Amino acid sequence: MSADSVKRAHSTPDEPMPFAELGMKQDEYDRVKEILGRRPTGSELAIYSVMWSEHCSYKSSKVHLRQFATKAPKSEALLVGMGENAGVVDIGDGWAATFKIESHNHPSYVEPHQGAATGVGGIVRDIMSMGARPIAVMDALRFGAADAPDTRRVLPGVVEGISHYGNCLGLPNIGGEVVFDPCYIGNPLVNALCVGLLRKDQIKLATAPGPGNKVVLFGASTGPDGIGGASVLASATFEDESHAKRPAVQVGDPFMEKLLIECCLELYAADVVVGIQDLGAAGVSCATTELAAKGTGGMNVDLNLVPLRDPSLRPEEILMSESQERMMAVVRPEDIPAFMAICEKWDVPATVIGEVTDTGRLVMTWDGEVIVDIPPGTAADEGPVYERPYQEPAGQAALNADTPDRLERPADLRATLLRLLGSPNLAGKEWVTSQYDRYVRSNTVLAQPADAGMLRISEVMAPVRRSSAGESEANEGRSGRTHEHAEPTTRGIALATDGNGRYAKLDPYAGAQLALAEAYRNVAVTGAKPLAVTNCLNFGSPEDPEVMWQFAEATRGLADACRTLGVPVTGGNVSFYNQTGSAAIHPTPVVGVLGVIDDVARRVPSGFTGEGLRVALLGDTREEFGGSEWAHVVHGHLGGLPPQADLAAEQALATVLVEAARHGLLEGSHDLSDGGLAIALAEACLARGVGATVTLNDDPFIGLFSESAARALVTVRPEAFEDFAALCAEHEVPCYGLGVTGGDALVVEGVLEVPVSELRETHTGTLPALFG
Amino acid sequence: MSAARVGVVTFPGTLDDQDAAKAVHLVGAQAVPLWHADHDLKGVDAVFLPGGFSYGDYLRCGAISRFAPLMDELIPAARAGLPVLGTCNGFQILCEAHLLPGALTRNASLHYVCRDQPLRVEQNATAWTSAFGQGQEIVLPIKHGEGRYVASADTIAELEATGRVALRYVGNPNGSTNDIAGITNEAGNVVGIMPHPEHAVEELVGAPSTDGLGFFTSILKKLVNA
Amino acid sequence: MARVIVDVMLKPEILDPQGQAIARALPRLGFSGVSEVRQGKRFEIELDGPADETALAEVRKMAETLLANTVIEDYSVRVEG
Amino acid sequence: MARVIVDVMLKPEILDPQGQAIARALPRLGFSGVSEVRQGKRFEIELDGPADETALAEVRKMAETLLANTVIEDYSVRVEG
Ligand SMILES: Nc1ncnc2c1ncn2[C@@H]1O[C@H](COP(=O)(O)OP(=O)(O)O)[C@@H](O)[C@H]1O
Ligand SMILES: [Mg+2]
Repeated sequence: MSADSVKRAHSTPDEPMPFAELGMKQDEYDRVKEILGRRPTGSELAIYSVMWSEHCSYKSSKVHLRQFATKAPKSEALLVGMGENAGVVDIGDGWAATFKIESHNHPSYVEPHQGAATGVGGIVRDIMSMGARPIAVMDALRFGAADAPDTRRVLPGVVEGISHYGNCLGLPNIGGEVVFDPCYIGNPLVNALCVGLLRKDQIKLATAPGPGNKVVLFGASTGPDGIGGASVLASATFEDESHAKRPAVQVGDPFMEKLLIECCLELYAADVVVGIQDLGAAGVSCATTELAAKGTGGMNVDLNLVPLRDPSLRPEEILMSESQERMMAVVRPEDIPAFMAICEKWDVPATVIGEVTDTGRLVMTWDGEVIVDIPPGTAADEGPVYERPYQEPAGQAALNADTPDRLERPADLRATLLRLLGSPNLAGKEWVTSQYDRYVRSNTVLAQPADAGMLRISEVMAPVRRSSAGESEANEGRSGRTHEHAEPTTRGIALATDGNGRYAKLDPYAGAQLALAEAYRNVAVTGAKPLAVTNCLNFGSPEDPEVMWQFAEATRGLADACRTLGVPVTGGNVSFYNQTGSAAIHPTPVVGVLGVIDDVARRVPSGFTGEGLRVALLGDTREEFGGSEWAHVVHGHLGGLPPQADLAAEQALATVLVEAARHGLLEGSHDLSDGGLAIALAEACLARGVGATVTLNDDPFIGLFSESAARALVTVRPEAFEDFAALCAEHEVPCYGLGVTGGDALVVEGVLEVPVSELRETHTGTLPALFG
Repeated sequence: MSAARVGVVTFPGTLDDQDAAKAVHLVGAQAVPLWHADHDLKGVDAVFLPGGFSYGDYLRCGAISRFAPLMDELIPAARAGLPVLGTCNGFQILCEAHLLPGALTRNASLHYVCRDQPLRVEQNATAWTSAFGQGQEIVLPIKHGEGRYVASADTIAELEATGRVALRYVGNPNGSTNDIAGITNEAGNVVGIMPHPEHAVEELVGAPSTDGLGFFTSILKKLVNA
Repeated sequence: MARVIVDVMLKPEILDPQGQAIARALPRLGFSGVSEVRQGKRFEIELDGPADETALAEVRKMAETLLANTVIEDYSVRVEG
Repeated sequence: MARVIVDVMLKPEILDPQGQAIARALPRLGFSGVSEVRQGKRFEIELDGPADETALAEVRKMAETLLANTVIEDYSVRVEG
């Protein structure tokens, strides 16, 4: 059966096309007709509908995301900014890091294991496509109430999916978040981050220059994955029943992805790749239009050449298939034999499916007929842009007015501490993290339960350049050379992700800033200097003006805070439509911060490392309980305003922490966040089973449970304390001596005393009891 | 004298090969990459079969790798006395290849587990454990979903009676029979263990222990004295 | 006492990476003539009582809700004999 | 073209934690009357040619050497029909 061709489109100009079923609006469809000067073919409609979808075109968010660029602070570290597959930052000594966070929320609700697994797979391919070796992953997760039946279905599946896929790729998992809130029931958030390493001069871009260069599709074959939409097209256009049932679920093959990683790195090392693009959402449509648009502007593709897992696939379906573990490369004709040989070595199927042209047209054929003939930039870059209306939610003022002042304060602070410490959001996450390999690649300096993950930068992690013999290191197995052992550097990178949906619900502007501030602080407490930002913006429907207001406020807040803190946004992802009916999730901007440390030997652990150390609190504590864990856990209350986002204080605090680490003044350093000082103290005791005795001067309830930002808990050797205090004074960071480490209990003089063993039981018991 | 040469095997899906090579290098030996598809052991003095998910661990861990061309060379060489250490997936491959008895099955918890695991060295008269004291307690990371060692009752009895349990868990993480974490063949040259010594060789990175070094210094000592 | 078998296989349109990896390995191991391999699960369920219609209906419900993930898998139930 | 089924089950003396976990979960989900569950694997093998004796002998060899680990597993081979 032949496909809807351009010729046919010319001869049947009025044939109705199912654009609405594909989620396209009438005016968008009219614009396609205007661009083409005729009705689109089924295949062209497939391309435009996916490329102009919210997911690919950012049509609702674009106008707001621009601020990340227009307000971006000057940063010499930024090598590649927003707009590429992932941003790239200079981390010194000729090394660069590329990192990005991306959501796979909805698929993880439908099929938790596969949804989460393919989320990891997708972000890893983004990082690979920059020319980097992926070196670690992280996962920021949000679920409904911990004891909700559906959470029992979703959480174990999601964790298993991330565990299986990430472990199988050999990528250490160095951090993340697990947060429960009833607002995420039906809309869990699965945000996966990947970081990669490359030499500064090895950055690859998604581009297809050079007419005559070959277009190679390699990796898994194409099947009917995630093409619910396309089936509408195939059946509507052709009345073909067999296409009605197509799976919306994509299944991942981490083994194939591992082969792809090694294969790509060897291809880069052999210098046989001119341009490269991963296939994610919108698959072949996206890869071909984007590569062509950024290159010489034209490409011919024979869709019959795409290797299929299911031979019944129609061209429209091939174009929209989201089959995983595929990449597309642009290769000089003379390099094709070398390219194919490397793919064969790694058992990675590869097929030439087309060629770069200078016609300015993306032309695709099927059974010898032209079925696509479009200017690729119109699909890739010139999608619709919406200025969606927004307006403050009707209940916002009332929400802010309902402050926690009316909540009854606890009489028994010991019981309150234990209640919070054992609550699902604050309890130990080992049930999750012990399912992740955190050691593979042997460069993990810090992982759970540290505030930030940290990796040593090591030569063998990065792709090796072509040696003088024209042979890459990865070829050694054949050539009989030995492993080269450039010594690892002392340099390291640190990464943290954070986000608090309750804060953002109370004030999306401040909430986004607090998310950045916390991730920034989590990096700084390890001794690393924060450098750059990625973000994943999880929101409800952009068609709801109240959600759009949250989005506008959050992006404005984040962009402003990035400018103030001097850390540019390098990339990210927007996930809209996280809502059930009219009930949207809390606005949840998740922010990832990457930092550098010159010498990983100077990294600072988060807990109490020994007896007799001075314990101090940095930063000021105000009475701030809006959106706090205490209000949430004890009173089920959400109202008032979130803690103040004092960015100047954050910056001064980070400066002190990084300087102090560099000078070896700190034994331990832990950021204060959810649950306040009480939880930070408990966690510090739990790290090595070392207790502490501290004294609080003011109201102990506020002192222990307020969630004021810009604070950290540090431990200092007594003989270094004076120098440390002087450093704090120099940067005007308040430093309050609290007490001293030692013993086997946490003692707050005159307030509470809890044996560390009891803290441990409370902290570790919760998730196993819930999830088995 | 030229350095001892320890082959490190890479199968499709092997993950810890670079880590193992680093550890070999760290003790002053030379790491020689061995490729699964080659019929060539490159004249190495010993072989390290690293962990990972060779062939995705599809079908059964190690089931497909065992048939690699390299294994055609390795199996007879190991039978003839070549020292071989298999860790994690490497252990699974050694069992599938029948160089070691028994099998590694799904953890009793049904979960993959990554943790710092206390262990006891039960047999230090092997090529890979001589640097430890008999009965010495060490800590190494484990990270596996299928590490529960099982074998017939006769095999277990024989392993115990002949001192072929090389390593035992202190606190069983996966339901292994008799807490077995590692075993050796009769000759003591082929050893398979679930934990990962290559992740416990440096202070700053990996597990909070350097107990893994002993496996590498053991083999180095053996090769240099040979 | 009766034994009921539940077979669970990935739906035909769903990628089966395990089966593919096995199929790719076969020729290398000297087995030819196999065009496809798919791997699924087999459950052997011992019933206290006989495998009558009520019991089978129960097992079918069990397969539907627990043994199979019907988003991606099909199942079939039969009495062993 | 024929389809051959290979069933692989853990030997009865080998602990099957997956089967046990399912058996334990059943009462909680309201299923009673199940005394034991064991979980194994099922392979569907598509042959290029007919499932004659030569082909079945090949599949048996495949099961013996690759699909099952006979140290811990039993297998059975049959033609689907
Ligand atoms: N989903 C996850 N994946 C990996 N690591 C996680 C995950 N959730 C939590 N962690 C890790 O567990 C530790 C404790 O988490 P958490 O209590 O949320 O830390 P914090 O309060 O500092 O944000 C941290 O090291 C964090 O990175
Ligand atoms: Mg923290």
